[in-house]
Amino acid sequence: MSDWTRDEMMTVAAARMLWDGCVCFVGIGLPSAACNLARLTHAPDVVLIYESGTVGTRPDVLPLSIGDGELADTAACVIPLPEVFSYLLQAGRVDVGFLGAAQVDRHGNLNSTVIGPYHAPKTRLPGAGGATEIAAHARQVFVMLKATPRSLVAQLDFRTSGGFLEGHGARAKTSMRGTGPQSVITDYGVLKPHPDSDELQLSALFDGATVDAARAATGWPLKVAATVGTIAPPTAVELETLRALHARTREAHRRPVRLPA
Amino acid sequence: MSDWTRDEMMTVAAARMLWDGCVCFVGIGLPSAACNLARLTHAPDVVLIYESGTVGTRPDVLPLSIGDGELADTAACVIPLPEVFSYLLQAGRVDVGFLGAAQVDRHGNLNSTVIGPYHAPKTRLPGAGGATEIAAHARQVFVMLKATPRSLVAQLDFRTSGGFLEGHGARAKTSMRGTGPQSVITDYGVLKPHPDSDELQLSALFDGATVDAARAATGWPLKVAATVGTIAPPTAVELETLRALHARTREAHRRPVRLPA
Amino acid sequence: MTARVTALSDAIAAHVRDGACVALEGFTHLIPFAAGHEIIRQGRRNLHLVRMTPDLIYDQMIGMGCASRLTFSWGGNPGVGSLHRLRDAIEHQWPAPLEIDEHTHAGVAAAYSAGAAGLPFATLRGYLGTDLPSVNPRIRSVDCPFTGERLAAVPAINPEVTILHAQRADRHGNVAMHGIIGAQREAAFAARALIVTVEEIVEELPPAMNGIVLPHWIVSAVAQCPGGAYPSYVHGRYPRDNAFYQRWDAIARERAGFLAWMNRHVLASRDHATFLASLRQVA
Amino acid sequence: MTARVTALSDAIAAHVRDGACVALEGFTHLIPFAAGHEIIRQGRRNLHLVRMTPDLIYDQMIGMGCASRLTFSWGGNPGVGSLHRLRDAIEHQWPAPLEIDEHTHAGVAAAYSAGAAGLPFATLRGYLGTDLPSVNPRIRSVDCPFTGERLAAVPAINPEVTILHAQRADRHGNVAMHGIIGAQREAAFAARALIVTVEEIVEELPPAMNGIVLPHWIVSAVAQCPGGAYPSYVHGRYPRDNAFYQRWDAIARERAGFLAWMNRHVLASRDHATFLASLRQVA
Repeated sequence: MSDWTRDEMMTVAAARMLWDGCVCFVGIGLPSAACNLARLTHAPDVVLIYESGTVGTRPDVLPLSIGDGELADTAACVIPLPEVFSYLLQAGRVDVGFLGAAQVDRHGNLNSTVIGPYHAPKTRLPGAGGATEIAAHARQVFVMLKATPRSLVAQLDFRTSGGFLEGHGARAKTSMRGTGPQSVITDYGVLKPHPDSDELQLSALFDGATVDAARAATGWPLKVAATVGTIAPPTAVELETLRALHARTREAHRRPVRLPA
Repeated sequence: MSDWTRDEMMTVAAARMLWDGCVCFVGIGLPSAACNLARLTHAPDVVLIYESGTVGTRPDVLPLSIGDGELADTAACVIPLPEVFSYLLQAGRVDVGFLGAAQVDRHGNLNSTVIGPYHAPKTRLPGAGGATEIAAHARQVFVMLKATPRSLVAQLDFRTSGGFLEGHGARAKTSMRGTGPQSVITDYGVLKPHPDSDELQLSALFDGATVDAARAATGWPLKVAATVGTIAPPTAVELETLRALHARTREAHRRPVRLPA
Repeated sequence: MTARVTALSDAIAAHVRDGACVALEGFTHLIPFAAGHEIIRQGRRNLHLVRMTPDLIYDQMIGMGCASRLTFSWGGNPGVGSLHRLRDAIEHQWPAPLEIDEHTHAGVAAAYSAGAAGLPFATLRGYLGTDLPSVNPRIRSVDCPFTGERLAAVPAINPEVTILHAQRADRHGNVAMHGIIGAQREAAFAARALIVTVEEIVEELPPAMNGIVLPHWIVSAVAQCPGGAYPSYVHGRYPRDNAFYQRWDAIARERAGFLAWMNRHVLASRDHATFLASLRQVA
Repeated sequence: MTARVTALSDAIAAHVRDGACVALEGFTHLIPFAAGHEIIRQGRRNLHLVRMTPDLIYDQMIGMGCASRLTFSWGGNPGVGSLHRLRDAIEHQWPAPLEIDEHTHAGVAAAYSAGAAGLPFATLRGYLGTDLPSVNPRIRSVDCPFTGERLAAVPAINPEVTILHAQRADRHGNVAMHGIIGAQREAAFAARALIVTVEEIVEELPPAMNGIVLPHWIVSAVAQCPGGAYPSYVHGRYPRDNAFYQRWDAIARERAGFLAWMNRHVLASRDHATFLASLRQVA
């Protein structure tokens, strides 16, 4: 099966990074699809936490928002939101934080706040939400975003969430407790930080993607790791599971809602 | 009916001080009996909070401890103990705090920690529990204790909970938010603070008690208010309700417990 | 104080004054839309709105000119995109300038918790590695008196009025809710006045044990308001209308279309039941 | 990490070392007596015991020489009187000196909460008007960076091991409890290791929604231990044995009588079932 989309490849690649039993703080959108794909394939006991307070949730369809009722119905427990951030995240009990962003820079710092100046924005984005503290405290962070020179940028318009800051060990000198963005999953492949400089470099390409295409889609001069792996294309099981999940989700979200009386 | 005991009179007098709908933080022992008597007589909608987290509880029998199951079964809700102290007490949502103590001084400060020096105690008492913050933050505090020169003392061995501190408005200069001990209910009558000096003075006597007896039972030279009221003896309804409550309680606590298998 | 069971319009008239600091909470679930619409109908101005996730309801209130300040941590249409009215207010000061007091979820959650606890500030390991403190002077620091560590501090949030929606209340004003509860309890305990709309008022709530109950003596007013959280949802009653959230993107994109929709459905409806009926006509 | 379902003796052997900081929590309800007895049987020494309300179980552990330090806020036999073994340790250093770190309930609750939240200290409006700060250097102050107000500060409590008792767990180690819960959740989240004894292990817990669940990945070990909270109680299973609490006053009053009772009932019993059986013989 080779008729997969780049979105599907990204989702599959991200899902593979989760291990069974890992405790994962899930952002909405692509991360949510990846985490649930992992749960439905090789990691049935992954613990999914949404910031709405649903812990250990096992939704049958993907939530449109972070607080859909499906997440509560299938959760091991539903806790108050302040506890999600204090008892789980801040206390260091989350293995993986899964984030999206509008912009990522070469040191894995993220912008989800604003394009243009903060006080005279060109485009106002939603803002931090849970991302700043997820980026600081999850033991490691995975970032997912589609690569363009406007998303992988040399200079963020605003730093919403800290990655490796200025690099070269700067993060380790702060009181951020997690190890930062260990993988950035784009639609051409995966970037990982260089062990010394903390600069994101091309670590693996998706089947069919090229170093040149990766460079063209990156807003800084992208460095390439000594060896660049190739990520195996989605298996039939992965693709079928993901597509069935999306189909169930589409159908559920299309179901007309009767207005309450 | 005049065959009431001093304990009963104390309990009845204390119960009468509560009004219907008032939010009351209940200490164990005499305060617990008084609060429940109020609820079973003139104040059916008094809100009783025990520090175990039982809010709006309506026990059929008095708890031996502050956390008996009866309190949970009959509560409007059971909340975590940290919230009792932060969201309810510290936030200023409690009208009346009802405390006991081993010693009270003339300014309504309380000792429930130690008799003798702290580091070489003659008698080690249980300690503060919730009392320190109840004394600080309940809008007003009622204290119940049996009067002897060893309980109403000129000098506390240890100040567990602040009343009016050194008096003469000292409390108002602190960040304690409540108005302090507005009534000390003893077994001869009720002491109330002088409006200027904050010194506890005899404000009302139980039927049959005398100023001389009150002075003899007090470890400092007890001052007497300009007019000393007389507290009406327990009514038949009050006595019957209280005795029935105690009888139910005795029977319940005598009921043999089958060891779990 | 015992909660008054009252009409929503009376509760808003009595407790929400122009210029007040008001928090409508509910994290995706139990968002008090009916109450927000009533505030719009009553024409409140210069409100300081507080909410972790300004949702469609704040898009509507801001677009209708109710607010002059917003404290928040994530302002979008979840899973759909932007809140166009919020963006228009921030980007183009339409219909009025909007001062923003921007935080992270962890920060607002901690600030509500501090407010609920009667503390003046909250401490958190937060705002690390972010530019937010450079644009928000209300994000400060505090040093641990034991370890010397520097931690972030935010001022407590104590809304003049918090407004929630819940499944049920009894006639005394005790409120019971279940499902995703966000920071609603903290926002409730932090408030000087608390208005709750409910799907149903019952004679007596079942024993709650560890369930979520707001006792009547912290509730200022309760109003029965079936469907009061629509288009968000009420666990066990009705689902979130995801399609409406998607449609809102088009409705709110342009000023004129937004105003026409608000006029037709919110302003022309005397209450939430009429609002829902007006949507039923469209469907 | 996934919780191991194991024997109580193995859990104690694996997680409770001499000198450890250990919190057995449960506020009147769900006090983990069986686990405390097992610690006594295994002869642990120099423990730093933490508990809001040292109950009979700490009276026993202290009297048997397990502890060298105690962090607490109320040390009595509720509704009965003194804990004689605790008093003997404080007043006469028997069987060993006991350093005490004394707080108020509000202070310990806040310290557990800070520990659970990964913060180094807790802020509270506490310890006002009391002599406690003069005898406890761990009670300090912090100034609000917004209002300048001075507030009390206590260091976070992060036990090496927290031990709880609960109604049920499933075979994965998810733990469900209900009824009075004191500061158990905070003590659980604050701990480096968490041991839970339960009345019953079931295949699957029912959906919890807002119920109290400790997820398996914060639980280090679960041990089935019916009656494990006796003589305290388990809501929905067995009541508190108030008469035993009253009898304890006489049992513990003198050293010899205490030791004889502990030898006969705790040390001579290989586990909690045997302990309960030995009490049944007396009754």
